[in-house]
Amino acid sequence: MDSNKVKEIIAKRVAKEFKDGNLVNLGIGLPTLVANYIPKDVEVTLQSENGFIGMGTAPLPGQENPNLVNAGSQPVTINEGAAFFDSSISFSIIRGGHLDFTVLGALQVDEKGNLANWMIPGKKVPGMGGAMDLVTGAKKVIVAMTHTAKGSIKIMKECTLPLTAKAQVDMIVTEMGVMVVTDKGLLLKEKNPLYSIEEIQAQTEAILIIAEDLKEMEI
Amino acid sequence: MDSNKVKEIIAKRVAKEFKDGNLVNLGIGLPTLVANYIPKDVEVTLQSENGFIGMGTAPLPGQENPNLVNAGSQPVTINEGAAFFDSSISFSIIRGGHLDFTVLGALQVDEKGNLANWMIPGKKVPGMGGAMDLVTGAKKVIVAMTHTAKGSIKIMKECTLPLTAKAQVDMIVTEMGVMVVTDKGLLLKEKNPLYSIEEIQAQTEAILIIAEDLKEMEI
Amino acid sequence: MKKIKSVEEALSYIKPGMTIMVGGFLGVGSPELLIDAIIERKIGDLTLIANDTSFPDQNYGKLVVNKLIKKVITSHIGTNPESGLQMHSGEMEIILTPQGTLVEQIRAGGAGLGGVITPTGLGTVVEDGKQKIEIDGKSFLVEKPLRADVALLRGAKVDRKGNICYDLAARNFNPIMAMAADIVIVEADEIVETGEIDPNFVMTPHIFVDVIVKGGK
Amino acid sequence: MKKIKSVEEALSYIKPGMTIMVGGFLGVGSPELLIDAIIERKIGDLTLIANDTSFPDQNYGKLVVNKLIKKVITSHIGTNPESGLQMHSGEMEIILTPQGTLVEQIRAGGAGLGGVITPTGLGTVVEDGKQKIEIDGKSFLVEKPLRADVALLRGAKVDRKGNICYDLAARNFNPIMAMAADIVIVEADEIVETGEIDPNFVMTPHIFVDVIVKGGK
Repeated sequence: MDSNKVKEIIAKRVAKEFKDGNLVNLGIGLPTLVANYIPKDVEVTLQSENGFIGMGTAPLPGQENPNLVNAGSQPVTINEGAAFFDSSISFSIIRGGHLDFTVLGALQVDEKGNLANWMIPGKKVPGMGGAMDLVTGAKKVIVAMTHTAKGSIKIMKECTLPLTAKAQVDMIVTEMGVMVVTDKGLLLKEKNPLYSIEEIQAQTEAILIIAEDLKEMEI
Repeated sequence: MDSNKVKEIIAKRVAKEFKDGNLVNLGIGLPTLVANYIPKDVEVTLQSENGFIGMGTAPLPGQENPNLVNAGSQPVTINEGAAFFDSSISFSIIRGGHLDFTVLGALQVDEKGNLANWMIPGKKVPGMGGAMDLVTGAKKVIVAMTHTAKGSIKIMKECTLPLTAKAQVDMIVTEMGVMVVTDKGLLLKEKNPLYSIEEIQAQTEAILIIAEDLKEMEI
Repeated sequence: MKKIKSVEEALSYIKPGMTIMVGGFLGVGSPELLIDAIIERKIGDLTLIANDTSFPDQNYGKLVVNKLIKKVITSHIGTNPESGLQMHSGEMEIILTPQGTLVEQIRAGGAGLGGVITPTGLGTVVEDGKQKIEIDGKSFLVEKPLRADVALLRGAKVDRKGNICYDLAARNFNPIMAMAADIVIVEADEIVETGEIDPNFVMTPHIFVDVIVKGGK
Repeated sequence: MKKIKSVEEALSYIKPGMTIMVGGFLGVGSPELLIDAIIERKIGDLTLIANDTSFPDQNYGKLVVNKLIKKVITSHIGTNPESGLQMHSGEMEIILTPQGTLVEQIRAGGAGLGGVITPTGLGTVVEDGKQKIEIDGKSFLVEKPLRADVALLRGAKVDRKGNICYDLAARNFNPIMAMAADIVIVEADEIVETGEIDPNFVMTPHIFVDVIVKGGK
């Protein structure tokens, strides 16, 4: 599948989770795209962990303000009713359970809801930034990512990379399907009609429990 | 001595401790009077624990603002360069060591620097308000009070009332003298010329150590 | 997301037996209409978290006088003699807490912190029954987070989305309590259109606010 | 109490081997002139406390590239490859800390709290070697307060007394660091007369600020 199409399927599906009035933090990269698919009639407030709520779209060229950027340093705009605050308030919002959703990518995620997305020992150690607080504090944690990393498996029985947080992930959305973390393991609730259950399982280390009312994803 | 004269002696003496640029919190009652005696060439910023710095004098009658009061609910004014903040910042200032002085009254104070000023068991339990934080956090704690309470002794070997804080008092200023808390006990550094050392000691339970260079207070 | 509601609608969130936080410092910066409405409806058995118990005839001080409070967590009751009387008679439980500890406990409740590590109260009755911790050879008290079912705030200027600006010393506990309750109701001296408050100067971001009531000022 | 000083005078407070805090988030809201002056004078062996290590060619990121930093306490180094290289070569020690923990540690340092009790980092390498505490049956990490010898801030509007207003997302760590250092130096985009900033909207009260330097913006 075309990589832009993959991203679109994932972002579109994640956006359906949000309800009117929700406060949401979207991670850098793929999760950022989710903003483009939030239905017009659902009012969602976006938080940027560098210190504001009410983040809008990218500015028109030439209208960038160096003091108005997202947590990835990209210029953004704000919507009416936005508010700025310092980092201690920003993380009080995040850790204090005031965020309805955090959406972020993963290097690995497992059937217990463990998440690894901040370092590969000996290779890449960017640091956790705000990810550990986001995953620990948000009411619902959605991992939004491609199902595999160029074929190598990311949805594990147990993460092998250093964890970002233990047992905090609620839902995994990939281009292949939607999985929910349950006490019994990963429940496949929706699947992409282009793939069979067997094909999805073959790309997944964790054993998928198939929902009785398994639905098809919109693609 | 006239009670107003007593208060004046104490307030005037306390005010001499402040240096240019100091941040000071003055307790309700007698300590409030200290503000009247700060030398014009010494710039002192007053903090009010209900949430601002730059507290000024009482307003002219008719110019009171209900949202501009001190921690004792009395109308005040602000000076140029004042700043308002919430109670968490107010007590970050207080507990974080940003206050140069806190000046407060006492029911009892002892030779170890222990202070009791918030309750009399079975009689009066107003609560500690901000006093415990002030005494714990300020760089220097000055007790400003009449030497006795209508004859009953307040400067003790050891406080018998419930403590506000342990070993935090640095200096005691009364109408009889100025005492400093040292490792060896209370050092009488200045005395009111109207009283003999024996007279002061007679009104004090703690044994006073007399400074070699004992000075006379301005009265 | 229409947040502006009548006092009647706002009061529907407050039930007997609940824990309420009320902003203000000796009644300055406290919601007048909401408190009067609680008294009118006699919603009782409440736990009150507030800096003080104000004065007998003012604001949340009246909740005490009307015997609607079973328990208070506060730093000061000295300005309301009724608090002392009800404490001694056993009608009202009073937990006295240093003011700086109280505001940090509320902040911790709102900020997802497990507690507060403070030197304040060491060597006093405040430490009775509490956990202590040693950090780098120094002792501290561990104080637990505080949260409420409902927080009742007073704002000077509030926009339709719920962004709040406070005025002068009326700010005090309000912005901290805004973070630490399941339902946050603000009584606004003035309600303005969204966009009228400079985003740089919002003191309580709208995401903390559930209900806005127009105050009487 | 004249606080406005030249860059030269301001730099006299910063000595080799000191711990410095620098405000900013990936360099947004960071003092440009002060950083460049440190590099020019080659004041090294510094411990840096900052949210990140910025970019190699930007602001405090250049301190790393110029090898003036022996240790960093930060939440993110991914945007400055030089940080990773110096970490792997052992030239620079890096303490990686979750961003929300980092800002609370700095706040605790400034607010006189003994530490931070947080759930963040539990079950991860972040908890290695750290004290844990159980409160009401739940486990938390205890993280220590952080302070610095000098904090270097960037303000948008600063009055002659030192009251600061920040602009938009340039606020970030600045007001928190303002409380947690022995000497606080702010680089001001604009210096205004005392009284020009509305006392309601001061973001950092002047009592935290020791030195004001006029920025180049």
